[in-house]
Amino acid sequence: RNEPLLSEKDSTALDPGEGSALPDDLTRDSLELPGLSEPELARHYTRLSQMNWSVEAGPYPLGSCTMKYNPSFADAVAADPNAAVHPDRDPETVQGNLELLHGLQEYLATIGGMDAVTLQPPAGAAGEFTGIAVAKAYHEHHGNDKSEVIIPASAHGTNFATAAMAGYDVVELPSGEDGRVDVEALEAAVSEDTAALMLTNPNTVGLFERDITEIADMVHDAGGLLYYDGANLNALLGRARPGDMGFDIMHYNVHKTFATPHGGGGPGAGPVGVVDELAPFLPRPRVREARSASNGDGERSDPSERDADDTATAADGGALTGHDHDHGHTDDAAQDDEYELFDPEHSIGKVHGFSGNWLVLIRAYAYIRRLGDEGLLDASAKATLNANYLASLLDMEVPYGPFHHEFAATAGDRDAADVAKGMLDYGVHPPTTKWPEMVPEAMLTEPTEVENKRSLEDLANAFNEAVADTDEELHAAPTKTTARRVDQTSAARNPRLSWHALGEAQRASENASGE
Amino acid sequence: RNEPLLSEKDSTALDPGEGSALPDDLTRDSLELPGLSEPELARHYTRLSQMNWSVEAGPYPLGSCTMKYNPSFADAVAADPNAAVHPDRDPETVQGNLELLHGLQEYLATIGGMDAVTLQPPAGAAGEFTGIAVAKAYHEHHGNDKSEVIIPASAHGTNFATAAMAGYDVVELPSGEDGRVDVEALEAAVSEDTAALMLTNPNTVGLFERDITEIADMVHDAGGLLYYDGANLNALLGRARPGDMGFDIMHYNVHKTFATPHGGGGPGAGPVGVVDELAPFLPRPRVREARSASNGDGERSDPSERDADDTATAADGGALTGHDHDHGHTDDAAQDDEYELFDPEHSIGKVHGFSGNWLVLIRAYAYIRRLGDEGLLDASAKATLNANYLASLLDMEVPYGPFHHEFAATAGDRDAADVAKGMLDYGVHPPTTKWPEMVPEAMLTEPTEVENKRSLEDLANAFNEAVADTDEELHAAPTKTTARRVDQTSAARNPRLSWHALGEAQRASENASGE
Amino acid sequence: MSGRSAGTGGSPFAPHTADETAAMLDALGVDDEAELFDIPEAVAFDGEFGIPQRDERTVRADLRDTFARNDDLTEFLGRGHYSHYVPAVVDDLSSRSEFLTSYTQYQPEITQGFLQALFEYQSILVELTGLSIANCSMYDAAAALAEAALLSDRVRSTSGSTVLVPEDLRDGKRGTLDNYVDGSDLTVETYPYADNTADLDALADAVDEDTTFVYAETPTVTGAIEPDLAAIGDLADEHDALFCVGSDPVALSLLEEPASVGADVVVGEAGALGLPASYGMGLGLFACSEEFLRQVPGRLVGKSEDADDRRAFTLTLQTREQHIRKERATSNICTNQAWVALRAAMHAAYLGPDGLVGLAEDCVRDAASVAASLDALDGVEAPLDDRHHFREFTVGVDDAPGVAAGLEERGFAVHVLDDETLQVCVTDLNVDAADDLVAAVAEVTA
Amino acid sequence: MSGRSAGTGGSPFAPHTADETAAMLDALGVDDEAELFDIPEAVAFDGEFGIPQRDERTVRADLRDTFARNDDLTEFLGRGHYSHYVPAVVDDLSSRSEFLTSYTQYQPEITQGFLQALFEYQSILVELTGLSIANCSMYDAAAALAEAALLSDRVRSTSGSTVLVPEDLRDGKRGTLDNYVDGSDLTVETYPYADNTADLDALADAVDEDTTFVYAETPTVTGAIEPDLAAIGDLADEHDALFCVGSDPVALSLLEEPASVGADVVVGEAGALGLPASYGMGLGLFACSEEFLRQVPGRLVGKSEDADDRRAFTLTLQTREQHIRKERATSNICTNQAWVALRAAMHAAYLGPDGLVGLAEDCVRDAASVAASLDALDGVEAPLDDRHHFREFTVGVDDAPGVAAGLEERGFAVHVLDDETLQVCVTDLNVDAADDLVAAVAEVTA
Repeated sequence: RNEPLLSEKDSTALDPGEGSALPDDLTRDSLELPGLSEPELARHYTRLSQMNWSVEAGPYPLGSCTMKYNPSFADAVAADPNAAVHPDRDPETVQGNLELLHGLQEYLATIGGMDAVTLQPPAGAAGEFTGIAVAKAYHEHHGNDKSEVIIPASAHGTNFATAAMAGYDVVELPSGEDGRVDVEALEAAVSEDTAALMLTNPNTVGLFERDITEIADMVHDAGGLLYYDGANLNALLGRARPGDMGFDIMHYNVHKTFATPHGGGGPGAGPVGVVDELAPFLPRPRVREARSASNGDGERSDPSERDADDTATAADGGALTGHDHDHGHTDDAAQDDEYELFDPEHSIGKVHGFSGNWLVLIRAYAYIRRLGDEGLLDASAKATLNANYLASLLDMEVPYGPFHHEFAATAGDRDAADVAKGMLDYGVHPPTTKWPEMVPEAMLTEPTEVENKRSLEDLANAFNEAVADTDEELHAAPTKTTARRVDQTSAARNPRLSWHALGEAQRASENASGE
Repeated sequence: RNEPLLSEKDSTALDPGEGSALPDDLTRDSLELPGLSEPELARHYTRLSQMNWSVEAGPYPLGSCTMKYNPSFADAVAADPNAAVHPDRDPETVQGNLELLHGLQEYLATIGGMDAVTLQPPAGAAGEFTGIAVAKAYHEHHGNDKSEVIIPASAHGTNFATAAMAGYDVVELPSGEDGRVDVEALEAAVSEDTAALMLTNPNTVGLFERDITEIADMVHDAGGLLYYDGANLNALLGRARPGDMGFDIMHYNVHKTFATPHGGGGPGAGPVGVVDELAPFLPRPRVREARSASNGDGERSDPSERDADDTATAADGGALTGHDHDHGHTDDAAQDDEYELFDPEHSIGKVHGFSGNWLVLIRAYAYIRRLGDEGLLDASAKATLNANYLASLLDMEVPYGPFHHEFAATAGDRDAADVAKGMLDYGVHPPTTKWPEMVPEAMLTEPTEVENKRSLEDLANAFNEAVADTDEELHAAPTKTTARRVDQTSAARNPRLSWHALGEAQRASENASGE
Repeated sequence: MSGRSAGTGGSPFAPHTADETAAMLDALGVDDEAELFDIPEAVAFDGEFGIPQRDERTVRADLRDTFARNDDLTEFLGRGHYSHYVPAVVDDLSSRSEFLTSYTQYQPEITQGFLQALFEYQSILVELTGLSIANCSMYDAAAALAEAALLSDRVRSTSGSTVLVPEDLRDGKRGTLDNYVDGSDLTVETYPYADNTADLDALADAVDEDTTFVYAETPTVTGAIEPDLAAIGDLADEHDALFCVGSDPVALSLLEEPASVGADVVVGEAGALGLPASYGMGLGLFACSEEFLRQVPGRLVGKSEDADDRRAFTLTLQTREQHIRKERATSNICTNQAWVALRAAMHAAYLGPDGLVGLAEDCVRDAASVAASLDALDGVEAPLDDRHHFREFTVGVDDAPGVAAGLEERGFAVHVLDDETLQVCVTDLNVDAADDLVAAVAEVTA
Repeated sequence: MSGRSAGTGGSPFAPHTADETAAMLDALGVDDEAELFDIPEAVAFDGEFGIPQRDERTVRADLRDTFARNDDLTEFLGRGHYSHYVPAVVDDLSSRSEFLTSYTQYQPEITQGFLQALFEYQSILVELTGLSIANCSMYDAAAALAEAALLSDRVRSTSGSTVLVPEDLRDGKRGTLDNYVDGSDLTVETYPYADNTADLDALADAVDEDTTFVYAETPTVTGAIEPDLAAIGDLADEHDALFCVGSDPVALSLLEEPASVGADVVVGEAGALGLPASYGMGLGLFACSEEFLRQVPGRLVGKSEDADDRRAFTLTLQTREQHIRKERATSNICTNQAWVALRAAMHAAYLGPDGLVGLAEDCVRDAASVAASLDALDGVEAPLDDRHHFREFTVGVDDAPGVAAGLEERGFAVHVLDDETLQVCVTDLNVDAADDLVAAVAEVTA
């Protein structure tokens, strides 16, 4: 049974201008929308929810997506009415918000081995864009003439799109035979034009880039920067830090690493960390302890005042080497620490209208405080254990290893997308399919740390059963889902993107047949 | 797919005494229970929830159960952390709680046409018991020797059980041919032994007891009391009040009338209203405005002080006639009104360890404030409209009328319980079946006001399709539900009431087949 | 406002558009809904309640103001209503509308989820009590005790009719018990406490052939752990009386299993799990031995099979219940506390046996530690007995009401038992403030 | 703590028992998880973060304390971030884990629910804007505007590269726009405002053959309703520039439909529905005319059929997106604000057209009424223009920072625009306090 559209449940047309305090020429003549009573609304969305997979429904092993369990308490924290404030509040009156943001900046810097963090980017891709924009601003500030960003072929699509959006030419780097960066190919690609190399590590088939130090040197020697895509950070929590590997810039995907809910496609948050040299270019404003607090002089710094911490070490535009940024991290803000906003000296400006996705940042902060060192270290341990255990149970080849939190199995002579559809009938969500392309018919699988042994075994069973199905069976799959195989071609060929596009007759007949 | 039991997901045994601060002889030697991680817990209960019907899933037309939509805002109100207080708090420090309880007492008194209300009974049946206990105390106080409670055959089972529990003999009253109280039969039944007549009105087939005034006089003349079972109050909201009909005692089912969630079987609340004469017998404590506030003398009354309001009119034990209790109801407590607890003079004592189901009472109060006069009046209007419209669409006979918010259709030569199982396959919840017995193969149906026209038509379709199915089809039904027909006989013949009773072997094999 | 959407006028939860209402009235051949009512004029209500309709924002704001009138005190209160930290996931999961807005499971084919959850709740209580049957809940500990006494009336093997309870029984329990047994032949009598637990000698004197039911609590209302429960059980057994133990699931996870000391019935407040402070709202625990199966009050969920021979659950033995057996039912209970039971089971499963025992152990250690701190103050004695304690204990001071008032001013709530006795309850929710409490007591008693 | 239950040590959200971990390690032939990692020693981290593990009760208590540091002010703040009352049912339904914890709908067969909800969201925006395409969301109004400018770069029919925006554009929007276009050939220029809306003459001078995109807002950042949007559209049209209108769904329900005044693109803050005050978190509205279908940034849900020929929804036209098209994608956006869009659609459906228009009408009337009350005060002028207003307006005073500080002391927050100008925003959430605000302004300015 389909659930009727809102518009099939009610459609009320009216003339908004009628009786308006506004003159006729400022108001519209008609508005036709559904309006549902609360009981109808509750049933509509309850039924829609029942047609939707979620982390609380079962395994969600989408490779590179890190669909972890989202703890309830973090939602409760984010619902605190005292946190529901307007962004234009006088900073002195929202010290609670600033304390949290400052604390999260510190946590993320420590976890990533970075020196300074902005929390403004509202998603991972926005974080990438912010990071590349910071790199660009840095190069421009130092008169470096750079035109290219190097990206491994196996990288996330956002890397390419981001580099292009920032105005860079993309240089695609083929993978080496071992699935990692081909250092010789990189050497050939790196040049004076290289603005940055974007990498994720472990890479998208779960392999650690063993030559990372050499890679970093190579890029730095050419005057380029190293960008770390945080998508796979969950694998390294507490074990290795991008800053220590030579990365200059990184973004964090808080939903992937710090268990904020994905919400069916956002809101996310993509904080960006950088080394000292790049801190002056971060978006404005950032949060710092109030100078009055540290100076003890009772005066607040002017936000435009030069921020010594963030600019002092940006001495020259030369190669960035020898980072040493182990923080003496203080976990707990004293209750009376005061915080203020400030604009980094050479800030790129804004990447969000206000301060990003606040309700998401709260949850990330709460999660990190909940887990602490022990929990973070165990998360990467169990994520990697789970991926390896699951792979060991599969009747499928996994061409590359040793992998960490995710692996790309190959469906061999089967179509990976079809195998995924077959898996749906076993009550699990399938992995990411047909990507990365270095693995033929790839099934990129990341169970995360939240599955237990039995759940992994059930999941392995779904893989093995589906991959053993005949092509005919797979083509007919799924059969036990809310919808059977959805025709994507017709959707794209004849786009119907609103109920207005369905047409009255079509709407009526489909509604009737849908029930 | 069955969801495994908690015990099948984990079972951890330990020795609680080990390392305890208590001596060995005070501690147990072993404890074996499941312990789940939060992600597992979330999936377990999410999956269980997916196997459960609810008001937000669709129509729930259980006659006499009044399964209304439960508004979300009332849940939000009840979750206020300031309301989460301990019952032994000094009343002066929980004036918010007392203000709400006092306000709800007033609302309920006004809506029912009663003079005084206790909120302590934790469910409808507990309210019945409280009401009959009050009647008994009243009779005993006045030296009335009473031994019988008269109850119509069509009454709720709780009425009979309550009267028996209070130590009364039950006199069952057959229905008249018109489905209402047979006044002649009542005349025959009423005697000096009559402690009370328990009635619901409209009765359990939705008919108003047209002779209610005559009935009340008859009972009162014999020195008996009239008890109103509030199960069907939703039909009368704003249109008639039990107090005006001559009832002396009533209980309110807040989930049925004031939309508090039923929770799969509670918590409920069964406030009891009484006329002035009975107020001194209500459970202790009740809430009233502080005497200091009304006296202006700055002194709080001692709780044991005689309460004039509640005792003054209890002058004698004679027949109770000529009630006139239209309140000059003040809706809004002034912010600085103060409230206190007091013990009614001849209180029957306690019917709950503390003050009843507080979180439920909050929701009822919020609901009444939300609806106001207009909303309450419309609720009874639409509840009755819906029942009549639905009945008009059915291919089934409805022997008695005119009915209000509910009606008893007859399944005729079909088994009503089987028809109900057949309806399950049409995506609706069936009505109450085989009750009341005055209607053969009764399907007692109460759609409530929250269904719309289309939903009623869908529901009618389910009735009509199911009742037209063959016996074979009905016996095989349901087929589209989580479980198919459940064997109730075997459950009762061989009771297995805990996972301990399932046995290891059985548990293991069932778990395997269940997946 | 027209349309289905929430506006003013009428019930916001009746979805009818004006057009739909008109069409429905038309189909019924009436002009308005009032014509459908069959209310004699003499009893028709034509007044008004005087309750204005309010939008939900206003109601929420009003009630926020109302509750803000409650003073913000840190509560060290117990005596039968306990607050432990309830994890957020319990709120989230139990609030799912499939649980919260469902009815009693009379159609098992579409209520397997709740039925299984209640079966699991029963099972957890079976493990904790050691008895083989637990029902799906009573209203609260008071009702559970009262129903247990009535059970003894139905199953008693003695000719007697005396229910023996502690003299220190909390008033709410005693009052409820008195009312419940008022319609039976039972009479309630008390046995004395010594040192805040049963005076065994006096109890031995009190138990006789008239005794049909002996009730003992551990921990008692003042938090003392009964030192020799088995001896009480023996006394009951010797006189063929039912032995009923009162406790709660946190305490039961650590204290000796009632079944092992001869308990026939266990009652108590299961809302110690799953339920935050809620002004006394409870969850009645009721478990008993198998021999009383057909006399149990309340609902029972049993395991069965469906037509495909798959495991399925159902309400069972309903012939005990009022909707079938009417005046011969084992209780008049209908709606119970199912949703609270669901929450308690969730909380138990979240804690697991380790977590439960750990929490219980904290209840012992924290009470002892706070008592010791108080006892160290001049003019303060705690506890006032030689027992082990669970969560709470009595405190002797010169002027208990005065001390309590002083504590209230300083933001703390404690029990006042009499002019010279306070009671203090320590749980995971207030233990962090215990040092502050002790300091405040020191200040007030200085 | 052993077992699966939440204890200390390790991740509380990794369910492994010690036995299970051991069995899994054994199956893999390693002794512990560390052996599975392939991290060169040179880059291994052997330090500590210094973050202690805390139980959830402590984290909640700590953060409650943190947020309690925020002053409790009644906010009369807007300027792009608006708070209307969001009904509780929106919180309840959107919090269902099936929505909140799901991923992007790459497997439509098991995500029909969210897909349909997003299709409905798109449809509501199509109706409100009059344009035929709306995507499933951008991050916020700033990103939506910036993406619209980039769209004009991709589809422009002029040789020019100038993006024209109001000089009064809110800084966050302007700053984001500047960054987004930095990698393109576009340059951003401004046109002046007169009387808080577009100076049409100056705009006419500013628009030329170099112009590829003209952006106008209604209401503007100071709440003024643009009096002649069509004239701006005409100017853009005459020069073959895209005309982009900025607004929000509440305003759009009452104000003239952008499509009817020639808008090619509509952007804005759709979080005016469904989202309470959240420190600037938003929901970017993005709608455009059909001709740009294959150049739209972000996700689109389309209607299709399943193998049984039943209606089904799916993400569509994904070849525009980065995961397919990489550097030639229409945007780098991946995760957007789907869950906020879900909430906005719920809120819209709850209000219905009547409720939406009623709310919008209140935004006009309440702003006018509060402005009049302020204007009546000595030394206060409001509004500072001759426009109609929506929610907010400017207020002239002698010493704006001083007045704002005085208001802050009295519990109110308003915007300070410059030394002599405040801005006040009135919605259903603060209108009840408007009289108090006016009284406070009177007091402060007296």
